[in-house]
Amino acid sequence: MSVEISVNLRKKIDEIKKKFPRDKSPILPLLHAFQDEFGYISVEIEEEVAKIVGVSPVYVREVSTFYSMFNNKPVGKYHIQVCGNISCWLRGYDEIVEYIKKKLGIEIGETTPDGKFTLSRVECLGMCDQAPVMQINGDFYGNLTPEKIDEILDNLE
Amino acid sequence: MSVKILTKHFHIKDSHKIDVYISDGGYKQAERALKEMKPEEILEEVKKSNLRGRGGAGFPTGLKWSFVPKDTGKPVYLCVNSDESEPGTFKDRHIIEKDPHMLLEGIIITSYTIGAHESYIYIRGEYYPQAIRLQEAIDEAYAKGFLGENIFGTGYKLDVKIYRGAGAYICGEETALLESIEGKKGKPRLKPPFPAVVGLYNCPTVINNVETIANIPAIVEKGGEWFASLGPEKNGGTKLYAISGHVNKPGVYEHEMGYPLMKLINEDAGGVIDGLKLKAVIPGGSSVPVLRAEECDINLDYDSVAKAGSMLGSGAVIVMSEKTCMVRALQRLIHFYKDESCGQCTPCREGTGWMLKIINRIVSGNGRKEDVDTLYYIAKGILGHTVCPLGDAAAMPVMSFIDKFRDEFEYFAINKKSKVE
Amino acid sequence: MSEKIKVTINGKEILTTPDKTILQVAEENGIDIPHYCYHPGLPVAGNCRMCLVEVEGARKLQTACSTQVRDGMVVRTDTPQVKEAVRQVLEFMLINHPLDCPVCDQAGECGLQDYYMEYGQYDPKFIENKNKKSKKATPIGKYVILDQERCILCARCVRFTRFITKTEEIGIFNRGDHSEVDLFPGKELNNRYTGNLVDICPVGAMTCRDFRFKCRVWYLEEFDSICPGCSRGCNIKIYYNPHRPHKADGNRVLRFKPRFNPEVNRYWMCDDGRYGYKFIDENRIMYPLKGKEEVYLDEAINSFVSLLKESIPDRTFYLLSANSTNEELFATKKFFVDNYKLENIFLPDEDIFTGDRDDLLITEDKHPNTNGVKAIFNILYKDLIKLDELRELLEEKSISLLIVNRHELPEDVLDFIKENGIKLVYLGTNFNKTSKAADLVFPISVFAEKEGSFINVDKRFQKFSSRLEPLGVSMPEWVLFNRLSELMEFPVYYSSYMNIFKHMISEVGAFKNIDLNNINKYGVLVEL
Amino acid sequence: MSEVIPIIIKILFVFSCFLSLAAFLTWMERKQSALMQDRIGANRADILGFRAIGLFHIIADSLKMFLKEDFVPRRGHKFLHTFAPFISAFCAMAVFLVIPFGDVLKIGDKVYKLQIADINVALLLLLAFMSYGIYGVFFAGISSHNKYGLLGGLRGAAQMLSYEVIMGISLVGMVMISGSLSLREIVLSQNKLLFGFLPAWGIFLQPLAFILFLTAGMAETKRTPFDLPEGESEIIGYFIEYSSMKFGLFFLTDFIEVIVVSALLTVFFFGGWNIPYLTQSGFHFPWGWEIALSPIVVTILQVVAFWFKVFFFCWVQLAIRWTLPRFRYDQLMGTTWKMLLPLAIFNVLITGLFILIF
Amino acid sequence: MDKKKKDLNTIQFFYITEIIRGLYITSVHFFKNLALHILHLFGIAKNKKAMVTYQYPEEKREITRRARTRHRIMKREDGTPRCVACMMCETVCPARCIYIVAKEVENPEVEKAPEIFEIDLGRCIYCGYCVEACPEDAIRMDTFILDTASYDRDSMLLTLEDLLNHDNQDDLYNINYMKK
Repeated sequence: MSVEISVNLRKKIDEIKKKFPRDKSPILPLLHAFQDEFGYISVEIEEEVAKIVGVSPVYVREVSTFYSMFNNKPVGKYHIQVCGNISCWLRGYDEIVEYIKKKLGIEIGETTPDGKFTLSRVECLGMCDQAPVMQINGDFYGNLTPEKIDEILDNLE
Repeated sequence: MSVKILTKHFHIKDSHKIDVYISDGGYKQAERALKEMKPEEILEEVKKSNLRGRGGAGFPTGLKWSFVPKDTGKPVYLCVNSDESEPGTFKDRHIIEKDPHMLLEGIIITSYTIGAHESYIYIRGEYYPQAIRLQEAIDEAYAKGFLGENIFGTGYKLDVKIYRGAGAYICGEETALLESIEGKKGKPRLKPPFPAVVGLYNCPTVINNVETIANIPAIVEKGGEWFASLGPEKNGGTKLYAISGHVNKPGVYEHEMGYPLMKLINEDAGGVIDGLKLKAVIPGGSSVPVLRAEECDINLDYDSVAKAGSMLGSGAVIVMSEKTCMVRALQRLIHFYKDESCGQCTPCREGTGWMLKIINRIVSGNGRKEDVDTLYYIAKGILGHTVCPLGDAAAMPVMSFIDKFRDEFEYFAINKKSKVE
Repeated sequence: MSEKIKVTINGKEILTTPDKTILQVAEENGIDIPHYCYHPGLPVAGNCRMCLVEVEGARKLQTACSTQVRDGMVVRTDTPQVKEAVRQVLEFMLINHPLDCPVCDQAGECGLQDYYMEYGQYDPKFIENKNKKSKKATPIGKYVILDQERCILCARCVRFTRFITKTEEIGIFNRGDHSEVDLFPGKELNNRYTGNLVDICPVGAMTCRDFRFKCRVWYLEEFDSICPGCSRGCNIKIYYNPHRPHKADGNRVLRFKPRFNPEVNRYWMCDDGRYGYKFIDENRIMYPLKGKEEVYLDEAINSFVSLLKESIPDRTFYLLSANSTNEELFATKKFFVDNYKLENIFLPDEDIFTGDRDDLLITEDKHPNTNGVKAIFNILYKDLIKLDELRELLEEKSISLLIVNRHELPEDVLDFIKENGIKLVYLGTNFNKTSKAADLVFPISVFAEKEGSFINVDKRFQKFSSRLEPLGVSMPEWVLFNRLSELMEFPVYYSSYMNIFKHMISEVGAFKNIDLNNINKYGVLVEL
Repeated sequence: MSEVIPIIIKILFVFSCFLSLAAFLTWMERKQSALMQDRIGANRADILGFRAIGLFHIIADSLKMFLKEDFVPRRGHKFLHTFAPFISAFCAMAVFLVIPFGDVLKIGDKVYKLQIADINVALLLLLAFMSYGIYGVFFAGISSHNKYGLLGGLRGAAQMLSYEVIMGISLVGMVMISGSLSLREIVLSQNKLLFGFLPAWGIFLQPLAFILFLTAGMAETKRTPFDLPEGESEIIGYFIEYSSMKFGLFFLTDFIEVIVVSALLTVFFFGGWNIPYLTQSGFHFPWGWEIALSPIVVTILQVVAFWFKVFFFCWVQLAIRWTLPRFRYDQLMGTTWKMLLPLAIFNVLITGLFILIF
Repeated sequence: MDKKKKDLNTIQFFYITEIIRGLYITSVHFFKNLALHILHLFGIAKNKKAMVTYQYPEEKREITRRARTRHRIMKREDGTPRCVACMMCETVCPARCIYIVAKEVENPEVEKAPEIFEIDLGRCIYCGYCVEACPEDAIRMDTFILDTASYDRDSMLLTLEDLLNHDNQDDLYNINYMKK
């Protein structure tokens, strides 16, 4: 199974290769680009990236499994990442995550059956001043309350 | 009001736009430095300023720059560490969001000083909107000719590139950061050799925190002595204090070095929420030893905090009220370190996992009294035996939490419930 | 690096050179510093943290494997802090290591076991569940089995594939305590040095599929030898099982392992050589055969003598083997060339120049002693005969007696021999088609059963010894020629191996710079 | 011819008696030791489930002896090795030629002495044969090509030679009293009463000689406490390389010697066939009672008495064997030469003195 | 010699009295036992024991539960031997009476099992080291089978099948010993 690379992605790849020409530096940006395109990093993508960078696929897999932001399994359309670190926990992480779990009917690490939401717990997102925080596909949502979560998730739906 | 260096543009609308920045006197210092000053002069100013690294370790910046060997024939790199992942820390985000050009100006001056023609800003992967904003700022600077070939017509060349991380706390460690930029796993390197000699792509490299670099234009503008005069001895300038946790107004506050902790909590942050009593404070990001309420009467500079038995770290103050269960709080922290351990060296890899298993067991009500000692024992086994400081960072909170709140841990282990809840 | 510096380790002053690490200096001076990730043949990683030592002036304990020595450095490896640190690191290593030593093939030569006895935390504190990993005893290549749970992530294997074979198959995936050594999904180890991974793995994470479960390592005994797999002449250790013959179907030799020789193979050897040991015990010719029947040695030798006497030297043909040791070749030369006046003595080119070679160790010539034949018989490569042309040669010279040493003759030659009634004498170690067609077969002992020497592709003269008894009545060739000499009433007689060896190095010109009393353990370069 | 038949009958009788007694002793030794040690002893051999308190072991043993492999050590001396047990057995058996087991048997007008051969130098013959026995032991030891065998043989030879001396000298007293070397005469000399009531047996006349002879006799048989040539727990002795019936002969010799010593004790010190107060016409007790018996009954009683005494001393010897521990070798030799020899000579002197006085 | 030997007094020095004393003791045993045996033959005084020994095959001596008796190999719940062929017992055995040949097992949790596991009872000295050494508690010496005598050496060789042929986990003391 080979990976189909769209024109847009091809352009991005060329850009990255130009920007970071040395060593294996392109691996991370490329993985970001592929994840943006495909939602997760599959084994095929890793091989593709290795081919682009010109290294053994083992390197790419090492990197893609090492960094927590790269999903090695398919995730839902919206990847809800709730910060569970100390500042957010002090400000009520427990209630927030319980509420989301109940609302979506899934546990942490699971995807809703319709493939829309994936819920995961992450470590500090660097938004401690707005704790508790969550990030959905790159966008931050701070000072969460159950009502606010309702609003956010409903808007996504 | 005290002196503002880093936050002086924060109140201006659209402060992140280059036009706003230039109109407020931006890029003047870079231009002056490139045109009028020699690198040695700048280095001298920085050394005089007593500017210490704002990333956490507090290493004198001027000294660090001076380690870069001259005439090796290899390019020199500047890496700006914006992998701000320490729980409780969010000051760099504020700078990038609100004043990215100050950072860029600092980068230009620093690169010029150390002779770098290529600079990387390593920004953590989660800061996606911030990365976009920074990229916009860089593009603006390129358009104005402040970056690229022939800056300010001096013939000096500098490229600034953003490199996005992908979610690894360890990449905040300078050598792990370099590994990450090289496209590898963020596993810290053995030191020596230090990155100032063998760094990115085996070339001499300077790695500085965003806040450190952002201070540079002001130092160049007003001189190192002025900067040094702002704080107590050996602690120059102002500091961004990021306060979070059980306070009414969490956020970033800039003060001179040596600002009293209680004042920060009670005045700037508006006191502990719900009028509760203060229980404990972590004064410098999650990895430093915790302070009990009665120990909090200190000034926030590197040496004073160290004297109190903790560390200023990144200046991220996490406040915990009397309702906080310290066992659960430590569970959060250990979970974090277990999650973020890179797995390279044994004590940290295995020790953090083991500590988490024990504290999870205590919290789930299956604890034994000996477990508290075991936790302490493991932390001691990690401390100082690892490649990078993450091991120490994981061990220190555990040891300090148990040192200072042992009764709470033992109560939980024996009675299977929290003492405060 | 002639510059000498002074280092103090545990109060012992040592003069050394500054290009070394503390660990190397300590090891050279017999001070044991425990380590896992450090391997002298690999780059330093410094991740196991076992080799922590106290360096005076340093704030923290330093890793001995990565810290270079400086002049005046004071190192201690025996302080309570160091001992405590090592003990705790070892304990960390063991908490997720499964307790399946009973099953593990590494048991007995396992770094964890060894160090646990010395530094172990005999009062374990770990009571949690161990981490489970995804691969438990999964084959990852033709010769290697991977057990991730036993892995202590020293990354020796990763570095081996990256820096030695440069095939880069292995990586460490995931992070933290879920890190695991693995191959890329769907790939398998496809280099020719995989056996080394088993050697360098300090624990039982990588074990050998070939050796697996055959025998416990503590039953094995070892002796030094030279690999006969190709003309590289890798230094090896032969592990044999002398006391428990019920294991491994009674085979004596169970594995080869590389032996350090900085001039030849360093720490490594290839899989072809390593797993090419089976001919030592399998399919061996143990007794002389006359026709198809086993006969007493005396009878066979008498028959050989009468064959030699019947045939005149001009009509006798001898095919040399480059598997023979120098001493055997020398005896052959003495017997056939000097005394029997044989001229038709040749070395066939069989599989020399097959093109199968690489930059690390493997050479094209799959015989260990082609250079030995060159040295003793002064044969050049261009003089080699081709086995395909053997038939014409036999016809041309109207040969009546063909003596073959170990070669497999082509079918047409065998047919030709049958048709023309040429007598075929076979000297060899193992049965093959030629031995089955031969009129007279003599059992020759394999290299592991005799003393001798080979000259490798780089003209390095290397001696080897043996601790195995020859199977059956098999014997070194020189012993056979000795017996023949006696019956043929030729003058030369060798009473012992040393006897023939001394005679050889004094008589063969190429060996003139070999000092009898002091043969370097890494071999001697000879001039050809 | 008519001379020969009675002798053959006597030979058959004597030999069947002591050979079956020897065989019986092999069983008795085990049973006796078992009883002394609170065990039950040999009782496993059975015929059709019938065990007969272990008596079948005698048969089983002899069968085993005959059926086992006859073995000569590879570098041993084949002839001597084969010959040695025969010397031993022969010398032991030959002693019975001269031992009187009864007085005389009168059938009609014929009078038969109940003794195979009444030789007037019987004692010398007896001592000579017992000395020849050493050859058997010594040959066995040196022909085995075994260091333990050799050691056993040497020990045996030294021990037997030493005790031979004591044995001879201890009997001199009795010879002096009876004034004859013929055993028959010696027995007859004891057939009277001392002080009117005490039988004039050797034991009363020569108590010291009795002890000396008993000791020397037991040493001659090489049994515990004098079993140094064999010493099961240390060297297994001169017959270590023997198997099958050759070993059997040594084994049997052992018991025959026990019987020989018992017989000699009986003859020399316990009045041989004598029963106190029994004369040819019947019992004549000193206090006046009389029981008249026909001569044939008296003869039978005497023969039975002889064999009973022999049996009793066999029992005593076995009992001593299972009571005492083994001597050390230096103790053994020291006892002979330093204690027993002076005592024996002293005994001869005292006896001489008494004879001179009375 | 640490302890000085007790000097013999004059009477003891002549030895005769001591011999007689010894003979007296042994003779008392002899006659008492002889009498008792004879009485027993007639069924009298059976309660008085004439001997301290046991008539082994008919009578059995009481043994304790911890006695080391013939070996067995424990089974897993699925009936396979618990042994993983680690060769510990084979290594530690001072009599070298254990012969193990290992084989691979499909199940990666087990990995290794004995293909041949033989104990040569003819060589075994019942020292119990194998039980001590076993890390899997696979070999035990608690079958309470004592009568392992045999007419030839081959039948003294216990195979894996023999060793596994037992009632798992049950009270073998009662099954094999007490009920006989």
